[in-house]
Amino acid sequence: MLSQSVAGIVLESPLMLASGILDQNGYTMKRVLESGAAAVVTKSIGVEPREGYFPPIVSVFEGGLLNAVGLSNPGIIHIGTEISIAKEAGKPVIGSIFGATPDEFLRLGSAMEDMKVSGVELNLSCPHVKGVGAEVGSDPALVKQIVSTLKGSLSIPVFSKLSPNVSSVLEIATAASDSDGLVLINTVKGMAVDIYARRPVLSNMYGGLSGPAIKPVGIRYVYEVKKELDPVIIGVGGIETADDAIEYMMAGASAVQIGTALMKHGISVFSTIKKGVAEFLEKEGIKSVSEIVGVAVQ
Amino acid sequence: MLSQSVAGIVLESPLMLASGILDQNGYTMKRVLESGAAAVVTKSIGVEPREGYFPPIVSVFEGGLLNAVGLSNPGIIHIGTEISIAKEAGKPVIGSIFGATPDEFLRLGSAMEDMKVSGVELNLSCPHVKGVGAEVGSDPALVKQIVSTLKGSLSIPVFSKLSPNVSSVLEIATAASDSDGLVLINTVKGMAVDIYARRPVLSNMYGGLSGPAIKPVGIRYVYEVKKELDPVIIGVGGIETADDAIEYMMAGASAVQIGTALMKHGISVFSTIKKGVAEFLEKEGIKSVSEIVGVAVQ
Amino acid sequence: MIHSQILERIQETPSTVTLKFDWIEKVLPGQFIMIWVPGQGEIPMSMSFTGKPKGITVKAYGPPSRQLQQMGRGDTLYFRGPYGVPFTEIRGAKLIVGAGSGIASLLPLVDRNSTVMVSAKTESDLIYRGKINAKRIIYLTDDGTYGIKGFPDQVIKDVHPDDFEYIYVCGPEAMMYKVLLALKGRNDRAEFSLERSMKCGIGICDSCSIDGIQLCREGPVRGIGWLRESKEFGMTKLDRSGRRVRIEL
Amino acid sequence: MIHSQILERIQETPSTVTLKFDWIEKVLPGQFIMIWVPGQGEIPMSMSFTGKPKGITVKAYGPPSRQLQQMGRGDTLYFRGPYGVPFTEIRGAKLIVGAGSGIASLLPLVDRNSTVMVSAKTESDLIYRGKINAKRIIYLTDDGTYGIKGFPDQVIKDVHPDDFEYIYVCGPEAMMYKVLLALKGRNDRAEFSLERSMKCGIGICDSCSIDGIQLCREGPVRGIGWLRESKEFGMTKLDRSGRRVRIEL
Ligand SMILES: Cc1cc2nc3c(=O)[nH]c(=O)nc-3n(C[C@H](O)[C@H](O)[C@H](O)COP(=O)(O)OP(=O)(O)OC[C@H]3O[C@@H](n4cnc5c(N)ncnc54)[C@H](O)[C@@H]3O)c2cc1C
Ligand SMILES: Cc1cc2nc3c(=O)[nH]c(=O)nc-3n(C[C@H](O)[C@H](O)[C@H](O)COP(=O)(O)OP(=O)(O)OC[C@H]3O[C@@H](n4cnc5c(N)ncnc54)[C@H](O)[C@@H]3O)c2cc1C
Ligand SMILES: Cc1cc2nc3c(=O)[nH]c(=O)nc-3n(C[C@H](O)[C@H](O)[C@H](O)COP(=O)(O)O)c2cc1C
Ligand SMILES: Cc1cc2nc3c(=O)[nH]c(=O)nc-3n(C[C@H](O)[C@H](O)[C@H](O)COP(=O)(O)O)c2cc1C
Ligand code: FES
Ligand code: FES
Repeated sequence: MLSQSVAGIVLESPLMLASGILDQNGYTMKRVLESGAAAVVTKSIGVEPREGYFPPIVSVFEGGLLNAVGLSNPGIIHIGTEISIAKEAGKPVIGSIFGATPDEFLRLGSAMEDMKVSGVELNLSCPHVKGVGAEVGSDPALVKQIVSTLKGSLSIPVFSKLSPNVSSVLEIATAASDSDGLVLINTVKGMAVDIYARRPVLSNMYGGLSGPAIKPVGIRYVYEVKKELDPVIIGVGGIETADDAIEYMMAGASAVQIGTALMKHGISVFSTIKKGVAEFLEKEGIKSVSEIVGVAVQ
Repeated sequence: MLSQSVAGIVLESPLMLASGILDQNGYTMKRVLESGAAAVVTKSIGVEPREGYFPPIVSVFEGGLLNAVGLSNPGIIHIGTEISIAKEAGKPVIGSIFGATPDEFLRLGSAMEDMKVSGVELNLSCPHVKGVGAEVGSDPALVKQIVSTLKGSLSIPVFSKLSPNVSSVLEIATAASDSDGLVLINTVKGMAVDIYARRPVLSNMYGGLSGPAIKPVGIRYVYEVKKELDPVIIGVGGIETADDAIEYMMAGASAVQIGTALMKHGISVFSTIKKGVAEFLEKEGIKSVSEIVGVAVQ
Repeated sequence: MIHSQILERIQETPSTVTLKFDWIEKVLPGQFIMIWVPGQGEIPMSMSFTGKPKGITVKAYGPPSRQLQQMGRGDTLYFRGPYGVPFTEIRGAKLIVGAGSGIASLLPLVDRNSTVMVSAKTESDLIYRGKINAKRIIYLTDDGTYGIKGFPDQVIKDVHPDDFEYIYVCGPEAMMYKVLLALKGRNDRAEFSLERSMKCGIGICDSCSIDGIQLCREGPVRGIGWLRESKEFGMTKLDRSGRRVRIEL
Repeated sequence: MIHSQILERIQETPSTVTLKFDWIEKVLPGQFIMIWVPGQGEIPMSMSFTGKPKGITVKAYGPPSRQLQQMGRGDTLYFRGPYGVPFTEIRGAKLIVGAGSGIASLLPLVDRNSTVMVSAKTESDLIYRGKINAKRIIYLTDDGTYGIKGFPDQVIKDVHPDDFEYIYVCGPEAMMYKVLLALKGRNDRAEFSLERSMKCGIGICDSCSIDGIQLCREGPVRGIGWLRESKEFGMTKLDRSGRRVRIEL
C-alpha cells in the first residue's frame, strides 16, 4: 500500500530523510533507516573535506529553522565508511554531492556509484556557500551540462535538487530535465538579526530557511513543475505530518523527504507519518499511495 | 524618540500599515491611523476597477498566511473618496499603484498626487496576477523605465516595492535605485492543497505567503540591499512584535510596514509595537529610533 | 480547512435548504463559518443550528450556494471558523426579528421567552415554518400570502418593543436600517447581525468593513448604540471591487 | 537568543572562570546551554550552577571561550537552551567523578551524601577547591602536585564503587572509557556525561551523534549499560568535517 518506486528505486514507503539532517555519521543514518525512513540521502559531499561554518550555524524561529552549516563534509574519500555503516540497514542510501563544475560532479558521482549507493542527488541549490550550490543551480546552461555529463556516465539514477531562490523555476527544471527526477526544494535564503547583540546571528550572516514556514513554497514549486513539465519529483520542505506528506504527493511528488521536522519530533517522525499516511489511504479507500501522486494538479 | 523621516515624509513612528491589509475602505484606514499607525499605504490601485479573485482568497497555515486577493480595487477614479476619508486622521496616506506600463503607472501616480497623498508606492511585486506586479517587477529595464518616468513627473516621493521571488534582488534594486526608497518585501509565492478536496485551496491556485514565516526572508533582503546599495528602505514581512520591527530596522530599514499581524493581533498591534519599541530604546539608552537603522549591517 | 459529512438535508423552501453535520467545536448564536465549495467559491454562512448536530441554512443565489443546495447526506462540507462575535444571550423576554434568510442566524437564540417575527417576500419563501419553538410567532409576507401583509419595521411597534429585555434583528440592510429607525429612542439592548461582502473572514481584506470595524471579527453582530453612530450603515458600502455604492432603501 | 547580564565573575584557576547570571528557567544537573559569543562563535557549556543565580564554568581553549574569560560583571551573555537529558538525581549515596573541567557539569549534583573525586593535570588546574560541600572529597593530580598522584580509573576501586547507589562521571572521553572498564560488572546506576562536537544543539546537524543518538537531545548524559554496547564510545568520533577519527586513549 505504501511502497513506491521512484526512478527505479524501490522504497517501502515514500518517506526519505532529506540531505543535511542527521546524515553525516553512518550510525545515525542506520538508526534513521531502522526507525522507519525508507531511504536516506547523505549530507552533501564535495571533493575535499570542509569543516563548514563556525557555529552559530542554526537559528530557530517561529515556523522553522534558519541554517548555515556551510556544507561541512568529510570529502568523498571519507564518506565511504559512513555509507557502509548506513547500508547495514538494508535500505537505499542516496549520495548527495556538490561541486563547481561538471567534472567535479562526475568525479563525485562516479565515486558514489562505486560505493554502491542507490542514486545520486545533485545539490544545485545550497543557498549559502559561494561558488557551489545555488550559484551553480541558477545557471541553466551549467545545470544542463552537469546533468548530461552524469547521465552519460553513471548507471544509477541521478536526481537534481533545485533552489527556490530563483525567478523562474521552470527554466532550471527544464535545464535539469535529463535527470531521473527533480528534488524540490532546498532552503529559502534568509537571515536573522539579534537585536541585543545588534548583529546577524549566523556566523555566515545568511542562511537557509526550512521547516513549516516553507511548506507552501515547496508545494507551489512541486505543483508548478509537475503541471508544466511532468517529471518525477521528490518533494521536500516543511513536512511534519502525514497530511503534509500527502499534500506534497497530491501536488505531484512521487516521494518526499523530511528534514527539519526531526528537530521538533525526533527520529520517530518517520514512523508517525508512515502510520498517518496509511490511515489516510485506508479511510479514503485508496489502494496504493502511487494513486495520489499529482491528483490535485489541474 | 520614535519619530522618523522617510524620504521627507515625517512619521510619528516608523510603523506603517502595509498595502493590501485593511486599506480599501477609507473608514478602516482612518481607524488604523487613529489606532496608532503612523501612516497607511492604500490597497494597490489600478486604472480600472477589479473585483479580484473569487474566494477562497486566503489560507492560514502555521507561521503565516497565503493570499490571492487578486488586486481587487475600485480603480483610480473611485479611490479618492476613500483617501479623503482616511486623510481625516491627519496622518500620511501613501498611494500604492500597479500597472503594466510606464504610462499606466504615470497616470496612476499623477492621479494619486492630485489626491494629495504623501507618496506613491509602486507595486512591482504582486506574485499572483498576470501581466502586472512581479511580472513587471522582474524585468530590470522596465522597472528602470517606470521609476524614471515617475521620478521625472511627480513631486511626491516614489517608493518601489520589490518582489522576493527573484534570483537576484540586487539587480532589481539597482534598476529601481532612482526611487526615493525601496519597500522590501512583497509576499513569497506559495500554494496550499486541501488533501480531502484534492485540489488547491485558493481559487487562483497560487498565492503569496506573508506573516512570521517570511520574516527571515524579508530581513535578508533588507540587509543585503542595505549592505550592497545603501538606499532608503522600508521593511515589511512578518512583523508581529516590537522585536521584529527593531530587527528590520537594525538590518537597514528606516521604517516598517505591518500587514498580516493584524489577523492575529488586531489593529491594536500598532500601539503595542510602538510601546515596545519605545521601551527597547529606553532600556538600551538609545535617544532616537533613527540611530538603530542599519546598525547590524557589517 | 475543516471537513465534515452531511448527515441530513432538509428542503426548507424551494430555494432554501438546511444541511446538518457533525462538528465538535463550540459555536454560539450569531457566529458564522466560511464554507468552501471546491471549484465554486467560498461564502459566509451563519450557523442556524449550534447544538448537536450543527447546521446551516442556505438560500440559493450564485454558484457556491446553488452547488450547496445540490448536496445531500454523505457529501462533504469544507469550512473554516467559527468566526465572529455572537449575540448577547439573555434569559429574559426577547424580540427576534428575522427577514428572509436572516432568520437562519437568529434561530439558535429562540426559546420559550421569545417573540419571533419572520418575514419573507411570499408564503413559499417562509423558512422554518412550524418548527420554531417560541412563545409567540408573527409571520409577515410582502404580498400578504401568509400572515400579516407588510414589513417588520411597519409592525414592530405593535408588539411593544420596549417590553422586551433584548431585541435581535437580522435581514437585508434596508430592512434593518428601517427597524433601527422604528426603534427610535432605544440605544441599547438591541443587536443586529450585519452583512457585507466577506472575502477573508479573518480581518485582513477589508471587504466586510463598516465604520472602520471588520464584521468578520468584531461583527457580524453589532449593538444598536453603535449602529446609530454609524456613517455607513444603511448609507453606503463597498462593492466587490472596493467601490463605494449607495444602499437602496 | 536569550540574553542576561553577568552578575559575578570568579577566577577558579588561571585558565578557568565561573560566570554567574540570572535566568529564571528551570535547569537540571547535566543540562547545557549553547552560549554565543558574538563574532567569536557558539559553544556548548554545562550549567555548573543550576540554582539562583545560574552559572557556567569556562575553561579557555579557542576564541569563544577565551573571549568569555574576558567578560565580567555587567557584560551580556547570549545563549539558548537548556538542552539535553539531565542526570538521574537520587537521595542516596553518590560517587561523583569529575576530571578537568568535567567537574563543572557534576557540581550541581553534589550533596552531603556524595563522595567526590576531582582530578586535574596539576594543582593549579583544580577547580572549585574548598568550595565543594560533600561528604568526602578526593583530589587527584596527574603530576601529584596535590592529593593523590594518578588517574580516576586507577583509584576508583579504592572507594568501593559497589557501595554507591549511583555513580556519575564526566571528563575527557579517554578517562571516561577507562572508568567504564574499571567499573567492570556494573551495568546500571552509573551515568556519564559525554562530549562530541556540538554545532546545532537541536538534533539536526549530526555533529554530536554517537551510535545513532544525538547527544544534544538524548544526551549528553548516557547510562553505563548503553555505553557498554556502544560501537563508538572510546573508539571513534567524527571531526568537525565529519571525518571519522580514532579517540586517543
Ligand atoms: C455573516 C454572514 C452570514 C450569512 N449567513 C447566511 C445564511 O445563514 N444563509 C444564507 O443563505 N446566506 C447567508 N449569508 C449570505 C451569503 O453569504 C450570500 O448569500 C452568499 O455569499 C451568496 O453567495 P452565492 O452562492 O449566492 O454566490 P454569489 O453571490 O454569486 O457570489 C458570492 C461568492 O460566490 C463565488 N462565485 C460566484 N460566482 C462564481 C464563479 N463564476 N466562479 C467561482 N466562484 C464564484 C465567489 O466565491 C463569490 O465570493 C450570510 C452572509 C454573511 C456576511
Ligand atoms: C555538553 C557539553 C558541555 C560542556 N561543558 C563545558 C563546561 O562546562 N566548561 C567548559 O569549559 N567546557 C565545556 N565543554 C567543552 C566546550 O564546549 C569546549 O571546550 C568548547 O567548545 C571549546 O571552544 P573554544 O572556545 O575553546 O573554541 P575552539 O575549540 O577553538 O572552537 C570551538 C568553537 O569556537 C568557535 N571558533 C573557533 N575559532 C573561531 C574563529 N577563528 N572564528 C570564529 N569562531 C571560532 C566556533 O564556534 C567553534 O565551533 C562542554 C562540551 C559539551 C559538548
Ligand atoms: C541543517 C540543515 C542542513 C542542510 N544541509 C543540506 C545539504 O547538505 N544538502 C542539501 O541538498 N540540502 C541540505 N539542506 C536542505 C534540506 O535537505 C531540505 O531541502 C530543506 O531543509 C527543506 O526541508 P525540511 O523543511 O524538511 O527541512 C539542509 C537543511 C538543514 C535544515
Ligand atoms: C491579504 C493581503 C493582500 C495584499 N495586497 C497587497 C497589495 O495590494 N499590494 C501590495 O503591494 N502588497 C500587498 N500585500 C503584501 C503586503 O503589503 C506585505 O508586503 C506582505 O504581506 C508582507 O508583510 P506582512 O507579513 O506584514 O503581511 C498583501 C498582503 C496580504 C496578506
Ligand atoms: S472578510 Fe476580510 S476583513 Fe472581514
Ligand atoms: S549538535 Fe547538532 S545534532 Fe546535536
